[in-house]
Amino acid sequence: MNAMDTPEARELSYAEAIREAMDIALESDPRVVLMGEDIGVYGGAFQVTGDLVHKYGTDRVMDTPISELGGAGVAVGAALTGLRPIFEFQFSDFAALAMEQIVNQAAKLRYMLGGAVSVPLVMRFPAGSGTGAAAQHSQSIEAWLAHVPGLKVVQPSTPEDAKGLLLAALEDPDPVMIFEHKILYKSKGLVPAGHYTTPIGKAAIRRAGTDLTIVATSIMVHKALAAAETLAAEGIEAEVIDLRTVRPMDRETVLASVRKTGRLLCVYEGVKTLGVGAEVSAMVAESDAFDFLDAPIVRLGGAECPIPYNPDLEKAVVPQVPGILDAARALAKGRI
Amino acid sequence: MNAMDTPEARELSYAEAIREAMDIALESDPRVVLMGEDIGVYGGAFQVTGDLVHKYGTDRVMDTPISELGGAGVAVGAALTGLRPIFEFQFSDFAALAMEQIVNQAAKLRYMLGGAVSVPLVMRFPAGSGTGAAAQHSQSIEAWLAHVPGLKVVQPSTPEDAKGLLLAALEDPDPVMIFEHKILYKSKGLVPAGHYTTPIGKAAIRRAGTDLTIVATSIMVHKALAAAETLAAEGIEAEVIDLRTVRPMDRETVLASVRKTGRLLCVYEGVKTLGVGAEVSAMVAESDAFDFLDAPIVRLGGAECPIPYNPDLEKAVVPQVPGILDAARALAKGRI
Amino acid sequence: MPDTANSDTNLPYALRAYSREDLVGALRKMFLIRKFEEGAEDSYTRGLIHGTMHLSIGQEASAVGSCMSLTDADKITSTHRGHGHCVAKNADLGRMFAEFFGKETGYCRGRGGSMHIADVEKGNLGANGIVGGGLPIAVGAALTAKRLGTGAVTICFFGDGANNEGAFHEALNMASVWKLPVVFVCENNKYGMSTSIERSTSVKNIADRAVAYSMPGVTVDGNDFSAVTEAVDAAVARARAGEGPSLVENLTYRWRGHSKSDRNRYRTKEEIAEWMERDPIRRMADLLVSHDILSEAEVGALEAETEQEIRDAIAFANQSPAPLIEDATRFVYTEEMA
Amino acid sequence: MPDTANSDTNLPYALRAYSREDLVGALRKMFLIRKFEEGAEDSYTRGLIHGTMHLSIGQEASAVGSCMSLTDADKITSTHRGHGHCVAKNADLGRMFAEFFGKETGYCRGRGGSMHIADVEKGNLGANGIVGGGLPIAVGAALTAKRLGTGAVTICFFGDGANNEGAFHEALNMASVWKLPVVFVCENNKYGMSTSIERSTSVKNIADRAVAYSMPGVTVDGNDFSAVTEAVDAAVARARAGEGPSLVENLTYRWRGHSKSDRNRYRTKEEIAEWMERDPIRRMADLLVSHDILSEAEVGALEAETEQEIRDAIAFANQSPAPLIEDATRFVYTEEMA
Ligand SMILES: Cc1ncc(C[n+]2csc(CCOP(=O)(O)OP(=O)(O)O)c2C)c(N)n1
Ligand SMILES: Cc1ncc(C[n+]2csc(CCOP(=O)(O)OP(=O)(O)O)c2C)c(N)n1
Ligand SMILES: [Mg+2]
Ligand SMILES: [Mg+2]
Repeated sequence: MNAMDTPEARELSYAEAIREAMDIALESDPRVVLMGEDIGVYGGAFQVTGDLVHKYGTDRVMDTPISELGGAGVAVGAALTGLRPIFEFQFSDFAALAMEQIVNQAAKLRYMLGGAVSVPLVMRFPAGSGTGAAAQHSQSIEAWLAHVPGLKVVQPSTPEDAKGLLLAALEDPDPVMIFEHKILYKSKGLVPAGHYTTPIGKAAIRRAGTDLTIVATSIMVHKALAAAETLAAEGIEAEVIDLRTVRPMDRETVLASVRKTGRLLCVYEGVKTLGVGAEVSAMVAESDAFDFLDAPIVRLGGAECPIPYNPDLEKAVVPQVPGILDAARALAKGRI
Repeated sequence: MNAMDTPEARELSYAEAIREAMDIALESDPRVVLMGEDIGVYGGAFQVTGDLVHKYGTDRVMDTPISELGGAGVAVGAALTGLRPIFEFQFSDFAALAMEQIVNQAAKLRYMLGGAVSVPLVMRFPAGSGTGAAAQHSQSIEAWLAHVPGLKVVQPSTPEDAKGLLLAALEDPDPVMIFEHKILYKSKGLVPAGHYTTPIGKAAIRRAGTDLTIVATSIMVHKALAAAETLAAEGIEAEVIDLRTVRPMDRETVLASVRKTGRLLCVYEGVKTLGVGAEVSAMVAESDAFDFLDAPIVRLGGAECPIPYNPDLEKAVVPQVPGILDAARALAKGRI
Repeated sequence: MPDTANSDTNLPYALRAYSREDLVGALRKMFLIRKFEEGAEDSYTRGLIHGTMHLSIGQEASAVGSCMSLTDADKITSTHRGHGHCVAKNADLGRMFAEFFGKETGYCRGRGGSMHIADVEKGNLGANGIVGGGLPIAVGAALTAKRLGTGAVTICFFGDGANNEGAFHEALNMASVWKLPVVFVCENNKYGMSTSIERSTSVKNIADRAVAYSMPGVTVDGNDFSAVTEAVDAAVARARAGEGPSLVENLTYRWRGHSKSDRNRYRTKEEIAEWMERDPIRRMADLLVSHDILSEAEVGALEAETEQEIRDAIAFANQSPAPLIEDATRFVYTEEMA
Repeated sequence: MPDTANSDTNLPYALRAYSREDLVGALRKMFLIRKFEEGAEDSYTRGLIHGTMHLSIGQEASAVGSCMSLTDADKITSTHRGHGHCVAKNADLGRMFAEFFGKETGYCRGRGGSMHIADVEKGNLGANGIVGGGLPIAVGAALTAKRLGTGAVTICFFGDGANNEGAFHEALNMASVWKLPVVFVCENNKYGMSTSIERSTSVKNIADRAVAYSMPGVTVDGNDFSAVTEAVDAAVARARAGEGPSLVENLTYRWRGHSKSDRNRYRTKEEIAEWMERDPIRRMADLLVSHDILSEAEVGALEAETEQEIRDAIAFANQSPAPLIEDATRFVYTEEMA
């Protein structure tokens, strides 16, 4: 669905779009409950749940104690028995406390029980750096969860997708992990009113191009698009793909683009080593698109260090537009 | 160090080699303590600590309560203040309970404190499938930790390396995570007596070859070597590299081999998507060795599912020799 | 369901609360658990079972007694030592053996094995390979019951070792704060693997920790069927009445090693022998015989009958087909991924 | 270190246990904490500080009182609300501000910021961005002390919210089982972010949970310097004597919001005003004045002196150099990776 075509689309922030999705879900499905730390009267650490508690009460919008493992496990048990919990981690970093319930339980229960159950659980992870909150509040750990069969992992980059992917996640019978970028919460975009879904497992081509393919995730989509504008002025036409779903990955969209451009740049904020771009690269390198590659596959990922507090260092350790430009220019060299 | 050259080398099992390393460490360094569940009188779930508690007592070989998060945190605090803990997880799967202490604390403390501390912590993770213990006791999650700057991650495949890497880890001022394959515990090999170290960060070429490079980890090294024998009989000479360290990866050894053979097959037991082979592939695809590649980079990893209980299914979901043979033959086609 | 079959207050609780049929059914289940596990042990020795397993022989009164007042609508979460819970919650023995044998007819289609056996239809949400893993899940099931007003109660089984996991603390706290219909049943068999309570746990009885969650906590002789039933029934009634969670601790003992690889270095033969004297099945049989509910001969017949059931179940499992290798990656997702 | 400066048992504990110099030093530190945080707040408003921070204004007696009997060899683990602990443990204020300003001269060379500030030389193992993160680390530090026989004690600060983390449970259990020299000091300021104790915690007082770990647990007025000192000193002495861990709960209140983004929707102005009446600094000053240890004028002079110290510290931080961008990935490993 393209927001531009939809008459009833309004400009909303990414956070508002997520809230609207939760509002629709709470309104239309009595099984939906929100769970998380300070999501009630506080409105959530990033004000994503906002005033929903006033509309739906504390039975539907539940503040949990500071108990990530237990809270996640309660959500698993609730999902297993008939509720549709949307569980908010205050920061995605705290998922480290709940990996056992996410990975050993939610992801595997259906398989371990031979299909006897499903776990319709949605988890939301405010992720990423840029807030000055340093190493334990700024990570991008989507690659951990994308490594785990049984989970689906999405990373919306726009308000429209943030809403549509959340509504799709709620319709999905299996656990869906949504990594939201904190810096995007205030970004605005057109968002269709009412209920719609953005398909899980489909990438979006945000900009068509012929000279190189940039596969980006989350906030990096915007940086890649900014770089693509500059590149276009230099005569380099970059195709920018917003991966949107990390697991299951939309191989075909990526491969078709690489077959066309012959050059691939992966841009992601997570640590470069074993980050999402490693999979994108390896997936392409083992595919038939390999034969179309005219140059090495370049990855721009987070530096091999924790996120530092100092704002200049903090910027320096994740990809920025100038770095994308340099990489794209080097990659396109020879092509144009 | 090559075990063959060492007069005092004896045949030991992988588990015995690890125990010998811990024995040497306990004997020579009063700061060394072993911590873990049932590592004392029980001897460890896989009998790796064995009788060490009888030699060193319960103050040095400490049974912890079943508290992985807390236990790991105690080890972090102890390492920070002067002890040299070797912490055993009973199964690597239970690391999911301790990710917060491993990743948010141990890995980041030195950086977050601007170099004011180091965390000389060794953790041991019995990993992998093949024991009929199903989805929650059979995972290979080394990729999660290899994604984390601040950690070092090794996967010994031989008794000699199991001992040498553990002794190297103990000399390392930073946290070193050792993934041991459960099925290897009983495998035998020559092990030098006394103290020696196997360098962290260095891969080993286990078999020289010219037609393709197989980069394998842990138990897959042995499967790759078995396949290489068969391939040799067919006239295909595979170079088999035992990666040994996943972080920091020995780029040069891998790249040199790929420059020579032009073909790369990555074999690892962890789930294929975002497993260790994704990084090996991406690292090669972005290097100058790319230009030497004559074929797509092939990955054989674990299937996209939890490890099943049924033994035939269990075997079917991780790479086996016939699969390696098929992949290698297809890859080498055209080369010979 | 407890009824007041007999109101003579000098009788043990179970005899007052349950009908003859219920009581005989309970003894029968205890025999089934024992025979099931002996059958599993034997099958393991013959190489029919892969992997490991954790036997609960000696703990049968805890499993059966705890589930007495539950219906199929009520839930349980079980543990790695969960065969007894599964039988207590009315599982089909053939499907249980089939699971152990890795067959497609097993409860988990051969994907789960002993450590993941579940019977969702009967309210058993599953054993768990992660110590403490079921604790928050049980709280979640109780949350569902409360939100949807189903009236169901959840019993959460866990071991003494599990009580030192953070999940225990977080789960009990939330259950208490939200007043959820869940009963935490600790099967305290004195050891978590090789580690005794004394060496691992800062309280003498696990129920001593209930005060930290402002819930009732009671420790009972877990080999005494009636005592277990009395304590758990009260807790279930309390949960059903909307009064919140409770903690019941059943003191018991496992006769066998922790798992198939236990070399038994951490306890004495004398201790084991002493506990075998307190055999919960013998005690239950004696209770029924001494109150003229069954004769010794009838007990013997019941036992023989359960042995036959086990043989039939094993035969079913043996004859069942294995899963197809092509299906190894089925059931990861509900709608198979593209 | 407590000495017996005065043995009149009618006097409050602190006046009996500590010398004039110690007491004035304590008041001085309390002023420093207050002024430090006001300075930080002001610097934040001026855009000199990046990110967020958690102010402990109103909690000064807890930080300073708890650390009274520690030496630099003793350790503390601190929290996200840790500036007070850091000052109490004798940190350099210039280096603290420098850290907040992201400077190379900061305690963490600008890599950590407010949430990771540490002063290892002085025994402060660091604030922690993970609620409950420091609990097991403190137990580890105490294990080192016991194994190496250093005689050091560790104080583990944590909040009321943190007590619902599994880490709390696991840490207290291990500390108790192993009888380690650690004192768990809960700074109960009634809320974890917006969530009150009543809504999150199944006991009234956190100290009520000590019984689950068989350790002494005591709740004191955390705004009463002497009461804090009396409770914590006893716990430290117990730890030092090898008698094991204790839990002390200081009831206190944060005047400011949870962090810079708090809109204060979960508590009333009246509640805040009421607690401001119980200002721990004013109470400490009154204690010293009423016992002729300081005059009001001297208190005023002390306060003014600390203001100047803060100005100097801010100036130092301002003038300090920022880290080099090229060094962004330094300090990940001890020996830099190839
Ligand atoms: C998180 C976790 N840690 C450790 C284990 C290994 N393990 C399996 S059972 C067990 C002992 C459990 O003790 P308890 O809870 O008392 O149950 P019991 O075996 O006595 O029935 C251990 C340590 C595990 N499965 N999961
Ligand atoms: C594991 C974890 N969960 C959640 C948070 C977010 N958070 C930071 S402070 C805080 C409240 C902590 O409450 P308490 O322990 O009472 O300390 P206080 O802030 O009141 O001093 C929360 C929820 C966090 N930093 N870490
Ligand atoms: Mg036990
Ligand atoms: Mg608080």
